[in-house]
Amino acid sequence: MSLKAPPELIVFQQMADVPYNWSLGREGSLFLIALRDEKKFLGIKCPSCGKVYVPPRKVCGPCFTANSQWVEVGDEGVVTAFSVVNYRFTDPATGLPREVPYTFAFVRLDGADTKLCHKLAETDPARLKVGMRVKAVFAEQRTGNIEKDVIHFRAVQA
Amino acid sequence: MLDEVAIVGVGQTKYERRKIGETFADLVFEVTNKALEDAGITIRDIDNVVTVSNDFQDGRTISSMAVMDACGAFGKNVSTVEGDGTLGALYGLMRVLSGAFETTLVVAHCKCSEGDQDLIWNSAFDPVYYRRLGLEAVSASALQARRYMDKYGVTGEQCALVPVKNHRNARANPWAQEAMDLTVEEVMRSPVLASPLKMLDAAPLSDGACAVIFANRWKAGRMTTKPVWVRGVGHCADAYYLGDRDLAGVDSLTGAAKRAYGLAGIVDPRKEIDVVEVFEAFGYQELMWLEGLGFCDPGQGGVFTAGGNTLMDGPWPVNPSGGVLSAHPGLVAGLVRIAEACLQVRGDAGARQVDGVRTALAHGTNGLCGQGHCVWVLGG
Amino acid sequence: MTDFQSGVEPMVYSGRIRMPYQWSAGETGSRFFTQLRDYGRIWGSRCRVCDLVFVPPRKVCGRCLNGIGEWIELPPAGVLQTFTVVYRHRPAIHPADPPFAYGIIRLDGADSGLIHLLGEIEPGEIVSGLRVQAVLKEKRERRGDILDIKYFKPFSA
Amino acid sequence: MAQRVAVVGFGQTHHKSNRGDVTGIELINEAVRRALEDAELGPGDIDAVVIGNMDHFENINLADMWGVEGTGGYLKPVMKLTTGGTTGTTVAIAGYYHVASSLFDVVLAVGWEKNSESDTTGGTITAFDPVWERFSFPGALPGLALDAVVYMQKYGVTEKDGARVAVRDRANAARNPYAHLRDPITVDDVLRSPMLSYPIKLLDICPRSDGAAALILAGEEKARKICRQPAWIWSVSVCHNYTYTSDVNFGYLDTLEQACRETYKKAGIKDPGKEIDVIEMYQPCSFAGLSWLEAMGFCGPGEAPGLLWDGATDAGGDLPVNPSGGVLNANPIGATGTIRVGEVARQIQGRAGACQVPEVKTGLATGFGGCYWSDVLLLGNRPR
Repeated sequence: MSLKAPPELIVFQQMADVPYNWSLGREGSLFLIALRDEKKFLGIKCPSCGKVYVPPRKVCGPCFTANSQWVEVGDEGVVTAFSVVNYRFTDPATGLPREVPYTFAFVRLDGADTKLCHKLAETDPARLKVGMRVKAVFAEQRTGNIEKDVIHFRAVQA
Repeated sequence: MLDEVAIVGVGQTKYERRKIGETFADLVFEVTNKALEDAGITIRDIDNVVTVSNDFQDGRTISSMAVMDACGAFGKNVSTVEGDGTLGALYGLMRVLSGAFETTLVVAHCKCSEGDQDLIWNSAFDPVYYRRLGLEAVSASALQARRYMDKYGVTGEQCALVPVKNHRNARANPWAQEAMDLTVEEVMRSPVLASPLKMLDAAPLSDGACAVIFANRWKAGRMTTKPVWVRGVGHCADAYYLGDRDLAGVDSLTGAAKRAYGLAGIVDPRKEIDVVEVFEAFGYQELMWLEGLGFCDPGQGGVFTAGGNTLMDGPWPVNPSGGVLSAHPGLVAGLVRIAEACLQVRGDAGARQVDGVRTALAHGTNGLCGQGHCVWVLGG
Repeated sequence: MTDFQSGVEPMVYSGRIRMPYQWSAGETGSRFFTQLRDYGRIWGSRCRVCDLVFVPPRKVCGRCLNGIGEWIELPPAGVLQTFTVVYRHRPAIHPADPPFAYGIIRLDGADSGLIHLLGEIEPGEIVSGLRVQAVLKEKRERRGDILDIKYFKPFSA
Repeated sequence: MAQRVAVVGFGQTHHKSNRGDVTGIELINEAVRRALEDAELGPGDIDAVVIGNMDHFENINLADMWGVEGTGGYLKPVMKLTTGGTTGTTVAIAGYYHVASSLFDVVLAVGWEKNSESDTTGGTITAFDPVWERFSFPGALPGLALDAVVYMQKYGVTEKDGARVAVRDRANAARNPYAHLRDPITVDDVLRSPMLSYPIKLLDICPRSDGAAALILAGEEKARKICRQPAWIWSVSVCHNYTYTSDVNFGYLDTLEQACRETYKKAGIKDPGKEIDVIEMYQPCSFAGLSWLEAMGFCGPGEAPGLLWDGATDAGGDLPVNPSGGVLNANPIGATGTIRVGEVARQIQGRAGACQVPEVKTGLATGFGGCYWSDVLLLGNRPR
């Protein structure tokens, strides 16, 4: 033993950055094509229990049945839960802090049984409530991307 | 392990370079249904599920979350192994052996085309000491290949016999990705990736999924007339740092094989095993793994292979499916070896069937340069 | 199954996982790296139970799980155990343009090999068993990481 | 042939916000060596190793292979499992099946995490769907907040009720030398702490910790030789139903209810409130300590605050919850579930030191994570 305690701790820093190309599958693709080309939301229905999934997926988990029928759902719906996000954190898609505040919400579109995750235009908690009706605000230029083709959902005046 | 747990169904996708039309969940749903159909049962007959996936390959922490509905796990006991598919299968087997479950579905998925393999494999190197050197799986395997060839005098031509044989075998396998006729000269002339490894020494990148269903004796008897019994299984890990190991050695494979053979009551694998499916991501690995499995002495893998012993019509056909060199869907590849060994024992391997298979061996590896291994012995 | 959606153009979402990480080298690793950076010395550690000298050094022996208290300074020279010349071009991770070489070097007195780059040698001249020595970066360029060693080159007395 | 399984050893690190003095491998090794010392075993006595963590918290691929240096898995069978927040209980359960299958007799199960090495919220977000959820999903906090809000509105539960849970757990943590947070707090301290996501305030939520924990599990014959009082595993269940966060039924953790129901049934438990003596639950925020007790069947809907204020869940009460101080006071994510199992085992063995509660014959450990998934293990002082 001929060394003293180290004068410092060495810490290695790295920005890990791994690109991915995630396939959307036939269901996800068809949904996004309809959103991009026709500003329409599609749901996919389980032939067994009748549940309408938005966003779409191939399998109804509880039934273990392939969803097989497309239905058009509304571009309006109900906020089932929300949270105004004020705290800072790293967005793992960019490695940078995500811009806050923003409102994260689960929206059940009219005619759907499951909820879509998206953002709300309003960030004042006093003007938000569970059960409020909201409508999608579409981007002018759409590319088949749920984040960007729908800018956010905004409140519908009763 | 005599007639305790059997494989009663298997399912595979076609392995392809880019399955862009399908999500992970779609692939899992496909093979789950195929395996259920193969076993002649429905999802209601399955009482628990083990999924296999890798968070780096999927670009997703908790990569199994994406497939919970597609593997039929809703309402069932389910868990996830991150490692080669042979290890997921082992956990599925344990759950049946414990008496807690009767029928386990094991399903593995991976789409090597969706991520960047070099970045993903670089992340397996220690971030403190070695990651900055930029090592990845090809360079690391090249260090192993060089050491193996130098230590024992194995030649590049002997290693090249493996891709020649396996791509030729793949012509009889409808699921394989790269079936072709090659010559040793073509392998030797292919571009060098990292010496001594050349393009045609290496496995392609594949997307795919595989499912295997295990059942206890009672259930197996009711499900199928052709149960394939698990006779023995063993797994083992070597030291992590590549510099701590003699990379030409196969200590952990010897350990895994010893355990599997012990459980299966196998004294001499050369006399008792009829067909072998190994996880060879590079040609040289098949030679090394045959040494570790006891089919030849250390350093003799090249001579053994050059002697025609591992050809389809040889005494110990190795990788009649075409092996991992013909389709490499990442950590699915080990589970594919089990599925293929199972089909061989059943006599259901179609054009790639080896005559008179009573006992088959399946092998998977985990980590870099065969740090970990898992060995299965299956019998009719 | 119905083909009610055949002919759909399959879409792919191109994204990334981009996250900052910070890994501490811990006290043992920090000793190794500060000694390398400040004095250009390479230290290993010896497990007295297994009688093995490890480089990089360990706080605990991975074989017997006993703590390792003994540090051993190793000469910056040893024998090349194996090597590869890399011809693939992956600038996102590789530290040099191809062709460049990696080797595993067993430093004199060590029982484990150190992975590093090889330099000052033509690819065709590299052979296993070659005696090599470490070439360090200039002191002012050393930052306390493994690349403070530039590479290993053929030994010259 | 199947065999009964017991926990015969447990070791954990002193959990802290940053263990920069060690690498992940060295951190794992601290817990492993403590578990071996606890069971008075050497590395040669271990037949197999099970390990788990969450990959994108440390960005180490194949951490089982890397971790061989710390676990003592050299030339041993090693397997990695990962299921997100439930990883710690998943490895314990996998260790259980390793032994129960009779393929192995003595198994080491290790959970670990170095949360100081990344942004925990960013890492958590990578667990969710990259296309449909990741761009808007803001981490674990809002989901827990939604869960709490629905429950509070339904039963008139208040922020003060949540605060009382946090105060109880901190008082317990003060007696646990391994806990990350140990300074006692008051209800007022909790109520005055910064609001993060209504109703969750800083002192209502778990910290992010560096830590590791290791269990040693053994088959019946070995267990009796290794220790005088093994902690027998009676039954285990998991429920991982959901694929997307939007599938979750916020306000009621139905996966926990299902997993508990199965666990009790397998072990022949009819009245969990009377038959279970201690609970260590994966309680990521104070409010979960109320509604989840109801999901576990310890009281009726809306009755948990009553139990709490009566002192029943305090260390000296009839139904002590989190005598170790729980997750609110140490949360090295991949290890968190493993610690729950280890703490219950210690209680059953009567070796929980200052955290010991009287007369523990049975105890329940839970895991939480993934997409509102639940794991449950029931342990007892006799084989069953």
